[in-house]
Amino acid sequence: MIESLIPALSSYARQIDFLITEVTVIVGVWLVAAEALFFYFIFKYRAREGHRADYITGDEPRMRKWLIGPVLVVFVCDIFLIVGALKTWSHIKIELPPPAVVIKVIGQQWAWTFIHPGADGRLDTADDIVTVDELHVEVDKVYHFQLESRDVVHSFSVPVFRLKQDAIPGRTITGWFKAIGTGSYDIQCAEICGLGHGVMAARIVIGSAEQHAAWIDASSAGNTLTAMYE
Amino acid sequence: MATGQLAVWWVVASEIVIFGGLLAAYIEYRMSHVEWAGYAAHTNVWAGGFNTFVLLTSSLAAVLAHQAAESGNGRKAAKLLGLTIVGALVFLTVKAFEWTAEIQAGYTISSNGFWAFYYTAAGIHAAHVIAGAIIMGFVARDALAGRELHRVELIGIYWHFVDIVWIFLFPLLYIAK
Amino acid sequence: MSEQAGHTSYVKIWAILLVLLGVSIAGPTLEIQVVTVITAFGIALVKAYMVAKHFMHLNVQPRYVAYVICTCLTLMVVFWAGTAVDIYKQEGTNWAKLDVPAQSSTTH
Amino acid sequence: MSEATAAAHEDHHEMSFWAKYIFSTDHKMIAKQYLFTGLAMALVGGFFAYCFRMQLAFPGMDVPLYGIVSAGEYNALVTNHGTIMIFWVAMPVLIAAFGNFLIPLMLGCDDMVFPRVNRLSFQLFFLSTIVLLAAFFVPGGAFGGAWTAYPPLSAKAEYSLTPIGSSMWLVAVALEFVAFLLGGINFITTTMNARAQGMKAFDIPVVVWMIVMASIIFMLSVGPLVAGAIMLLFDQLLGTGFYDPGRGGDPVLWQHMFWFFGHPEVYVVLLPALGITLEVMSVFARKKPFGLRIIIYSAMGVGVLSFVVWAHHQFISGIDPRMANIFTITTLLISVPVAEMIFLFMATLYRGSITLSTPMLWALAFVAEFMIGGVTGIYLGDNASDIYFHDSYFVLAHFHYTFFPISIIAVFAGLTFWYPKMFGKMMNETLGKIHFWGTVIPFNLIFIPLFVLGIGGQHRRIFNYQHFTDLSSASFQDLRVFATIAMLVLLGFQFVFIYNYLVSMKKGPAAGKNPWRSNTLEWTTESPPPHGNFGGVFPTVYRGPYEYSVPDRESDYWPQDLPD
Repeated sequence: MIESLIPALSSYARQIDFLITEVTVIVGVWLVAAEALFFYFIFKYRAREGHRADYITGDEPRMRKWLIGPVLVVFVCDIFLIVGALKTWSHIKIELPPPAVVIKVIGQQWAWTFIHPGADGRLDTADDIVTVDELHVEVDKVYHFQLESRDVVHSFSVPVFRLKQDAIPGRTITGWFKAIGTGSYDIQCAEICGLGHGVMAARIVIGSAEQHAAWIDASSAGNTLTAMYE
Repeated sequence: MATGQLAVWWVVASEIVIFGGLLAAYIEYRMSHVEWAGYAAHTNVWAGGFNTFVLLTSSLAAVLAHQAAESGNGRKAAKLLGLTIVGALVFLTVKAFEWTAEIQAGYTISSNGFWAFYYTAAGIHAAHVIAGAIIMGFVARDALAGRELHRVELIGIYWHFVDIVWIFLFPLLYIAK
Repeated sequence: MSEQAGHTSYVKIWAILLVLLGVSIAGPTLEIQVVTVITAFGIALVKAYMVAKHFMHLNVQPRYVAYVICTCLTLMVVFWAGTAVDIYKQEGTNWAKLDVPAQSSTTH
Repeated sequence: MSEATAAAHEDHHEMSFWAKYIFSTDHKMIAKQYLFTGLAMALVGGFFAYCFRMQLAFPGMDVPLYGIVSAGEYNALVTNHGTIMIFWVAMPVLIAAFGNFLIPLMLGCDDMVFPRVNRLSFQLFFLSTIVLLAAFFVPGGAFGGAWTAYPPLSAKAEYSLTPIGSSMWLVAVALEFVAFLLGGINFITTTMNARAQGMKAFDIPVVVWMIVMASIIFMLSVGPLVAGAIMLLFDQLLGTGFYDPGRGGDPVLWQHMFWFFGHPEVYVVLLPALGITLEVMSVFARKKPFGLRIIIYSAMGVGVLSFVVWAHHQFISGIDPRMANIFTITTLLISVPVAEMIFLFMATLYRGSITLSTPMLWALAFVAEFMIGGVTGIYLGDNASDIYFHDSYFVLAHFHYTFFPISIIAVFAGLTFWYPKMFGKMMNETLGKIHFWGTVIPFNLIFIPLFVLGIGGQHRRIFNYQHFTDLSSASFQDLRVFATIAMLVLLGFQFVFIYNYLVSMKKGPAAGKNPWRSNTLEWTTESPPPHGNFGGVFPTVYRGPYEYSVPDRESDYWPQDLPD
């Protein structure tokens, strides 16, 4: 249901979409049933001349089951939902798979700085590639990102990955993703961060192995930004 | 239960969560910053201890005032409340000297986290002491004329609460090093 | 309300409180962590309990007053427990706090 | 307003203007003061919404009555729209106005137990209103860091760029809290100690139960935030570092303090809305609420649970992911008591005799719409799907589907239901129904498109989506325009209500004591009630408030104060 509006390009995006569909089915059934019954009651029991309402308080023995019955079903549904939620959440936010590449993502008013490992594939070396508002990743590789903020709370959100994590000043927060398709998409700041929050847009460029290697070569040659950030 | 009493207890309840939130935050910060123990070493335990003694004594005066009011002795209640007010003034005076000395020594509210909490928590508490003392003045005035004697107990409950808050602030801010 | 709590008994409570105060000040001078914690905070709890019981007459108020107060304290424990993992810990699952000095100069 | 209040005091000794309107300690007058301040603020909040919706639909346009909406102004507008609608509309109208008006009348006493505290409460509230609005006219403009005011953005002027505005916002909110603490203590003690003779716990009308429970929840949850607000104010003004990670502080602490209050706050406004709805439903279905006690116990359950779910607002804001799992469990479990209440509300209609008068339409609309708000909350309480939906327009649409029913639909139900009692006149039913449909239909047309935008990945609080390649697509822009037009329609229909409300005060037919044939005590006195409410003879209560359609009685209602 979501992919019709926005592609699902990370390994866990489909899981989240599936979970959302699951929730939709469960609560959808409840909502439709409840609203239907509600409107049925409204039209069925309209006031009629010379007819008076029944005196029903819910304490009658035959009514007892309706006091608690339905809500027990809700409870069962909750258990079902909780299990699904916790499994997916743990997969995305708690158990990180070992990384092939580690990048740094730094938010500040009002731009994103991305530090990619250079040709040597390691971070914090001379050939790191620093870009602003443009993140380059390679498809089918597990990336870890170390998220930091230089000033206020930002939020690193890649809708096509179904990925979102706030950047908290004073903390390094590690997350992961694995792209499963190529292309170039929006990165948004999802936490209000002041005057320029509305223009704190960045792009993520997911390239095939060749494209990505080519980009590394191109940008390793005399990367002014790198110099600026050292 | 008397309406006034009930209201005061609800006031106390709402105050508990205010100070509770502040102290919960302080304890968490304190536990995560070992270096704060060093800053705390600069507080004046004797001033703090003396103030604790003053507040405990003023509480005694307040509860005796309540007892006097129970037995309808407005004059005595007013006198004892006056004693409590004196306690409040002594407490504030000691605080004033204490803070002056600390600020002169360069420990201001913006020095670091510990001193920020030190001045904030003690400051909010001092504000309650001042408010309590003022209200107590009015209650004492009425009591002297034998009016509104039940209020002696109400202000007493509030005052004991202020006392209890300090009972916790004292070890948290002064003793723990 | 507190006829059973006579004049003398209040003074007695007060005396006990002062003794406890003395202990709570003396305790830490031993420079032993455990002793400090017990004397400082254990005694603070005892003192608070005594003031609440005997001076605020919590013991003769209707039950629900004590319940309300306990609810407030419980809520503060809940608040503390819910926040401690983030505030008091230096690192947790996939996150760590940066050391303060390194961070102190990070304004644009 | 003046005719109305003159009417409210017609059979009462003449008082000076000041004594009557400004320094009155009469709970009915204070209720009206809260009500009209709240409704005025609702217009302000609505105007803000109009400004930023126009900017979103037609970026950069010169908005009529406002002008160009700059990025900074946009942030200030959304921030204060949220703040106003929750703290200056929902709270004062649902709790303070209805609480002040109904509690003494429904309990059968002459006034609140602390009338002067009550007056002080309103005066503080009014002061806070002035401070909040004045912030728009100070250098730097009003605060624009969202109603959650996360530091460091809210703590340092160099980040927020609103040096004075952010402090004024904080002071206004703090004053407002104090006002409601004072009011709440009044509600609780009055209900505990000033009930009419013979009124036992379950003879208290549900709306009073709900308002009192709400006051208690508010009082117990707001503490840490009050402390936190003082700390934040010191960060702003005195240069402390409570929330500054560079100096040993921690921004996440504020988030916890805020949401420890912020989530219970949702139920603080929800419970009174449910109470009002149930009163109206039971009167116009001529039925006793189905499982009355269970409804009240469920409300208590909601109140208790609401204290252990707060961090579901922070799933992705840097809290430990393992805690997120715990809070997901508690959050989804809170759906049980809420669903229970909704079910029992529905069951109340079963075999009833329903009259679709304007108040009843509002009440039924509340239940129908709130269900949508409730189920969409599951997506967000579920931490995994919240990763995607957090801070998107899905969240925005979800909580508008809860807050609009609460603070608009339920409020209209209450206003139209108790209008005869407040002003002694009946409102025009035709205009009332026009206003109803003109409000409820556009409401859905505004927020269903926003659900779609949220699912499409659009984030909140962005003043112009043209900067985002994927979001600037024509189809998305059409949805934004559609929502904005629907909102213009909704705002337009509110003038029908204002006209009906004001004109009926003069021209409406006289209401009489009990136009709805209702049981509760407020309907046993004059409309509007005289000063002192019951003219000296206070009612005695013989039965519960909802004895409708009792078999083998010729009249289908049975007032609480009628001896057997």
